[in-house]
Amino acid sequence: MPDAILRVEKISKDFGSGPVLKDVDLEVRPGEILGIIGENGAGKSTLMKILAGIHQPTSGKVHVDGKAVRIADPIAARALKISLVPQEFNLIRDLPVYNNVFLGAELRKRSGVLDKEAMKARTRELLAQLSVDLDPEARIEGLSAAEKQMVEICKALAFDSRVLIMDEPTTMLTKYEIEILFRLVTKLRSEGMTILYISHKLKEVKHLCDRVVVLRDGELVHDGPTSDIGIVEMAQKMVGRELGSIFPAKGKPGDETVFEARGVTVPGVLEDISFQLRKGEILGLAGLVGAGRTELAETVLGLRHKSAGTFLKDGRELDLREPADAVAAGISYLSEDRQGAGIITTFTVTRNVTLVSLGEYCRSFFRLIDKKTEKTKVQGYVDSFHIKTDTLERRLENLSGGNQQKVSLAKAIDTSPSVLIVDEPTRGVDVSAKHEIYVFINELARKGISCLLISSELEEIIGMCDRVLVMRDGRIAGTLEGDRITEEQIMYHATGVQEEAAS
Amino acid sequence: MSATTAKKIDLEKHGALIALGALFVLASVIGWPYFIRPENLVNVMRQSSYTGIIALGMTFVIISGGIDLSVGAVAAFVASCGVLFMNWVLQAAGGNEVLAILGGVSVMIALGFAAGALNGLLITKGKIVPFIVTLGTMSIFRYLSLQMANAGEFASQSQLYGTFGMSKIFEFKVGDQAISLPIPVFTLLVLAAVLAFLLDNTRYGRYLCAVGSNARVAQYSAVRIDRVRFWAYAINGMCVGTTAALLAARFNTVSTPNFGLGFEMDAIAATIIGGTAMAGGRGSIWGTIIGVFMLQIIQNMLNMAGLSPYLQGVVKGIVIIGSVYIQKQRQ
Amino acid sequence: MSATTAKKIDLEKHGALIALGALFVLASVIGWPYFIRPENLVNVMRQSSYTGIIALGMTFVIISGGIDLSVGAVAAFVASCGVLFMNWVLQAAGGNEVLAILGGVSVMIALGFAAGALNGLLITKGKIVPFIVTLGTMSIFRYLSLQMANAGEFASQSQLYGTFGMSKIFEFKVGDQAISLPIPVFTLLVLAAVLAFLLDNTRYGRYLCAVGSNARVAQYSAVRIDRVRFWAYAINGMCVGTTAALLAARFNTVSTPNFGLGFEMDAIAATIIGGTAMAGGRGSIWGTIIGVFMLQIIQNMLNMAGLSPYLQGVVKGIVIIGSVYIQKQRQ
Amino acid sequence: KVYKVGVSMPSATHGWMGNANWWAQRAEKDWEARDKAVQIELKFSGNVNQQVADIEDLLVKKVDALVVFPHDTSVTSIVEKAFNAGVYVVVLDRGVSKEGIYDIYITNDDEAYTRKGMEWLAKQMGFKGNLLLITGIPSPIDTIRTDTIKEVVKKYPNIKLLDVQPGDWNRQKSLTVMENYLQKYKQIDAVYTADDDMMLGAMQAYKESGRKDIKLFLGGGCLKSVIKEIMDDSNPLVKADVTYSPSVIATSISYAVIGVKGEKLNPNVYQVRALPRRIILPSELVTRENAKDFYVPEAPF
Ligand SMILES: Nc1ncnc2c1ncn2[C@@H]1O[C@H](COP(=O)(O)OP(=O)(O)OP(=O)(O)O)[C@@H](O)[C@H]1O
Ligand SMILES: Nc1ncnc2c1ncn2[C@@H]1O[C@H](COP(=O)(O)OP(=O)(O)OP(=O)(O)O)[C@@H](O)[C@H]1O
Ligand SMILES: [Mg+2]
Ligand SMILES: [Mg+2]
Repeated sequence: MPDAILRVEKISKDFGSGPVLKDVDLEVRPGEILGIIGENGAGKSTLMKILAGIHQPTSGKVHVDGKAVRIADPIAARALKISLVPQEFNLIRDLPVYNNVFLGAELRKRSGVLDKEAMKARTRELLAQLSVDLDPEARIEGLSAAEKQMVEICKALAFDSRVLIMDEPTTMLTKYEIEILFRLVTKLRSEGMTILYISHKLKEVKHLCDRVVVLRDGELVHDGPTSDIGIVEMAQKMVGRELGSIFPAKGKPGDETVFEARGVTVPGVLEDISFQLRKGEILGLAGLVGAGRTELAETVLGLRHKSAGTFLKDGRELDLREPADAVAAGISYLSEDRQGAGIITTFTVTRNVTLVSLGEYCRSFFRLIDKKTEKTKVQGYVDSFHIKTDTLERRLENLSGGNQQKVSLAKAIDTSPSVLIVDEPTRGVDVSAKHEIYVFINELARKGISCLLISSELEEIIGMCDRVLVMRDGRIAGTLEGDRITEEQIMYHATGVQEEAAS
Repeated sequence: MSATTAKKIDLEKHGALIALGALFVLASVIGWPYFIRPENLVNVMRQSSYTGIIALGMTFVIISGGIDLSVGAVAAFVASCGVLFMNWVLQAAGGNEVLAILGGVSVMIALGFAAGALNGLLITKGKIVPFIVTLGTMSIFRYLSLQMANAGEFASQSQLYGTFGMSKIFEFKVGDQAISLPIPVFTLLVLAAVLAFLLDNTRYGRYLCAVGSNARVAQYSAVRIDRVRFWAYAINGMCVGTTAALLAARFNTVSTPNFGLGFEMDAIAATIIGGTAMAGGRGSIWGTIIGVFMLQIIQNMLNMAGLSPYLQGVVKGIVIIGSVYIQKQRQ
Repeated sequence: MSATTAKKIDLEKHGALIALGALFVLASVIGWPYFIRPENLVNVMRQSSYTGIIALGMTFVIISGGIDLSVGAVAAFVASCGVLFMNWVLQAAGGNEVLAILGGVSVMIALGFAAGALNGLLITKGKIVPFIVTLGTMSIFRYLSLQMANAGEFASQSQLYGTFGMSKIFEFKVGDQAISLPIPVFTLLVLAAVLAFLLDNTRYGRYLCAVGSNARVAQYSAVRIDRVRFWAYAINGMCVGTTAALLAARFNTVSTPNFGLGFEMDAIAATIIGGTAMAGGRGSIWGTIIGVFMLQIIQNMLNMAGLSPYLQGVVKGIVIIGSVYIQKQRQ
Repeated sequence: KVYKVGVSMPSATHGWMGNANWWAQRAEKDWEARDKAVQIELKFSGNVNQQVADIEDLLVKKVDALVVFPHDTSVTSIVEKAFNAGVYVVVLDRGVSKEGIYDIYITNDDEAYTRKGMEWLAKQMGFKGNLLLITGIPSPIDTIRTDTIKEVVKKYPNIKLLDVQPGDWNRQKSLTVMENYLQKYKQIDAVYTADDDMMLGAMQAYKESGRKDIKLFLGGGCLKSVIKEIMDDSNPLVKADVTYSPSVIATSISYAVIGVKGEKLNPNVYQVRALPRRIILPSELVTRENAKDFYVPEAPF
């Protein structure tokens, strides 16, 4: 067995509110793919950030190639050839894609001047490796969340690194893109790169990784080859208890139509979208990255202006010009872009959860915020979703990614909507929390709330939805119901292979 | 309320309070023995209160992610109009001074609101950056006042108005001295309490921080961001109107070329020293009050120390940087 | 380079250029027949160039997410020191004017750099917000100069320096009139080309945008953000030194109370009008040049139209807002 | 022939300059009404750079005469350029730093302005007591005035100059400074401020303090409200003022008009040249006796 390329010795980390990592020992061997799993808030990202020089450990050492090193900042990590695909987007909105990809590692001509053409060409190459059709000169602002994720991956690959850390790279991606990514990762391994891979999608971990370690409450509780451990066992090790079936039984939606889209068109984005959402129904919306699902949701919210078509709620036409109108009509939306459009990272848990529904807490004569009710309600979410935070007054930037996601979901639900649109609701949450969220959505549906579930995880779509719309290139390519909701059917519609076969 | 508010300050503004405390001690030493005399402290507070009231509104504007350079010019404009109106009422109502003053002050606050609303509309509907809009309206309002007065002054014909500007309330004794709270200081503190309450306990306050922190998230969260921004400028306008009314009463006259001159910089500086982030999203009214007092204490201390004017300027710069440095270290 | 740069402007600054064009047409009409006379246009350019050069540096500072209020005061300070040094060299070197001028100008640029570096250090190492730091140094440098001159002025003893300040290069003919490029305009354009190149084609330029847009992300991407910020202020300081040298030559004297007064606002306004985002991260040197010219054209046009002075102020405010509005609409 | 006269002066940021701006406008109106051959164009500037630009713009418009009330001597080179180009140049007040580049130089007498004031004040104080001084914005003319006051005070060993602080020619700033003085000094006999604007601020602070020790306030520059008080003897604290005439700008404009047309000041009097080269306007002490000669009710201040 070759020597460890990277060794972590008794690393502890405390942010001042209790330990996050406790004496973690870990060896990483050259040329392996190491899976790292654990509950939300277990300390995975924190450990990776220590390796990337973003955080400093409270105690403990890191060895690279057998030598103790101090990774004081990202510059030091870069010198050690460690690169990180972070969990949250680290992109500069004001710079084009290729500059982001090469930020901090610009290619220069001999004169010292930036070699823009070379950077663009290389970016194009990297994007092509990931089969992403993106202009290197595009601005970050206009990209969908999945595209941003791809840019992040390119950024980590752009400079010559030996250790690549990927913190939940696939939460935004559909099966199709994930496969491409896996092919790339395997290829990199064969070229001698070492990869640390964090994910809550245990199947992926099982499929991709050579070895897996489990973190629980900041402690390393398992370390062994993937071949020796099953998915159920992994989940058990993560949460420390047995897990039942992850998806609850589907309910029976009513017949009456609650929400309806008729011929909605947004030039260049959506074309002639029509569908009906029934009472208590969970309607899935599937499709590849860039199919226009998020755009559809944003159009419902009034964030995009349609050139034709109407939305109807309970048979009445809606005039939706801004999100406030949608909320007033009982429609609530959970954004896929957590930090870009979902939560305010500098706000506390409480303030985030009640941001949309604040009016509900201002029922007194003077319209003051009823902070007590607010607190009780938010505490309720924290308990039922197991949001890991020591106090409700913690700023969201100090919460782990999965816990931020739970807050974001709580925020969408807190308006007590009659139509709930959730875009990648379980993005980055661990298996047990996923289960809770599924149960919760299912209960909402049973209570008569209609839900539009946008997800890139086919399993989720299949396990949860009563009916599925599949989108492709801004159009609805097909509707699936009952037994026809299968992976194959969805993929056929999403990629258009079946259509071509039929015609 | 005051108990929880006090706690809030303790928690959030620890650094600012410590800096203020340090400055106070420094001032007591340097300005010995004059600085810590009760009347002097009352003076410092009164001196702070005119720009202080504007700084309160400016805090709202800056939290919303904007800036308002027009405050001084707007003050001059609304004070001019207000005094003219007051004189007109005085004539029309046959010398009823109370009516005239009420009318004049209302006009000033209403016009302040209108000027703020104009800024707000240009920024939200016109989608022009706040710096440019308020730079433009600064020029417009200043020269409108100059035009109206032919660069001269408008004197109020109400004697009572001048008396009101000097009056004090809440007399109490410190040792054998009678100390009382001047009206502007009282107004400053009441307005601060109201705005701090607005910021902490109402929907609008939350939305303001949300818009300043991340306008996109706020928009997705069904916050009508344009409306929130608009009101920040409108509220600031009302604060400017209030200051205009108090300052015009103090002199019982409005000298258009220099009324409110430079207020914008003083108000912005106080706000930033008080810990409000220039980029928006975060800030506190009580912090601003501390900032206002700090700036005035620095000035007062240097005056009391009797330094040469040039040296005063140099020391002032150093103390401003130093106070904020202390504040930073403690946070 | 110029071809690609020109393309850049076309693409990015379309709106700004259209606004400039519209303003130019308006000025030609309103200021008829004086405005479009070649000498007047040369005047406009020269008038723009002093604050223009500072605006270039300010663009870097603002892109980095900062602000510099001290530019005017620093200009006064370095010009004072520079002229004093020049006079000293003139005496020591027995009247060698060229040597004296070279020495004086070098001192000004070096001191400008030092003052900028001081700001940069206080901001990056002291972790104090730029607004406060430069508000402080503004006071410090202004009063230092006043102290040095006892609020008076320093006259240069070199006649040649004054001649240099007014001299022109590149004479060419327009019709039967000889038109030439004044030195400050030449300097402005050369500096703009250099800084635009730096911004667009070097690592530093990219880092500057990255730091201004999102400092945390930049830091995680292994950018030394403190160093990047520091250099923005240092470069701005050198621009201030350059302006100081040109302006002191123009007047051949430095009047400490007035030299550079209000430059900060002019430079910031030009930068923002030119499309640089107040919050940082985005901006362009050529946009700033357009902003500088726009402001000066507005002023010149109103002068040429011969409006009453007060009305000029009102119209100026309206035109500033209007120009930026046009620019916005086209984007 | 139409004579174009360009006028460049600072814009008003305090009362005295407000009056000066008003006088300039009045001269414009009067001359244009009186003489169709005269066209006057006023430019008010906020700083010296703007002023230089204004003068350049006036030169582009080919003015025949130029009246410059400088922010400071930085305008010297542009004034020289105008003079060399044959423009009839009148320079005021703070002046230019080079001789012979103007046709006329008119100024108020800064030294006499404070010397007269201080001598009067000293006499009123009975050559003894505590004196406080509030000066303007630090600048050369302010330095001359302050130095003159100090020089006069030195002659009277029993007058004690307690403190000197700048009030920036601003009423509110001066009020603040006076409030601080009142805290610091328990016995004050007289307060001398560099202009009337600041005196009004200082007096306001004194009134509010309720103290009774100060016997005299002296400002300068003759704001109309102050002159009125002197005239009516309605304020025991204000008994005199010193002229520092804001109408100097109007006088200058008139000289420029007369000069550029090549006329004589008074055709009946023998004059060597058309007009004198240097004119220094005397500063006069204004008391109850002569106050009505200096009262201009139409003036803005
Ligand atoms: N900057 C910080 N300040 C305070 N606490 C922090 C900070 N960053 C992380 N934490 C806390 O550390 C714990 C571990 O967070 P971490 O991000 O490492 O979790 P994670 O395992 O990556 O979870 P997830 O699966 O949700 O991404 C969390 O409880 C979080 O609240
Ligand atoms: N503001 C915008 N300007 C320009 N193009 C945009 C903008 N927003 C999105 N797009 C483009 O529209 C396409 C559809 O994006 P959308 O986010 O709807 O995809 P999606 O189906 O939700 O997929 P996923 O959520 O998996 O990324 C993407 O190619 C994206 O680049
Ligand atoms: Mg994580
Ligand atoms: Mg999507």
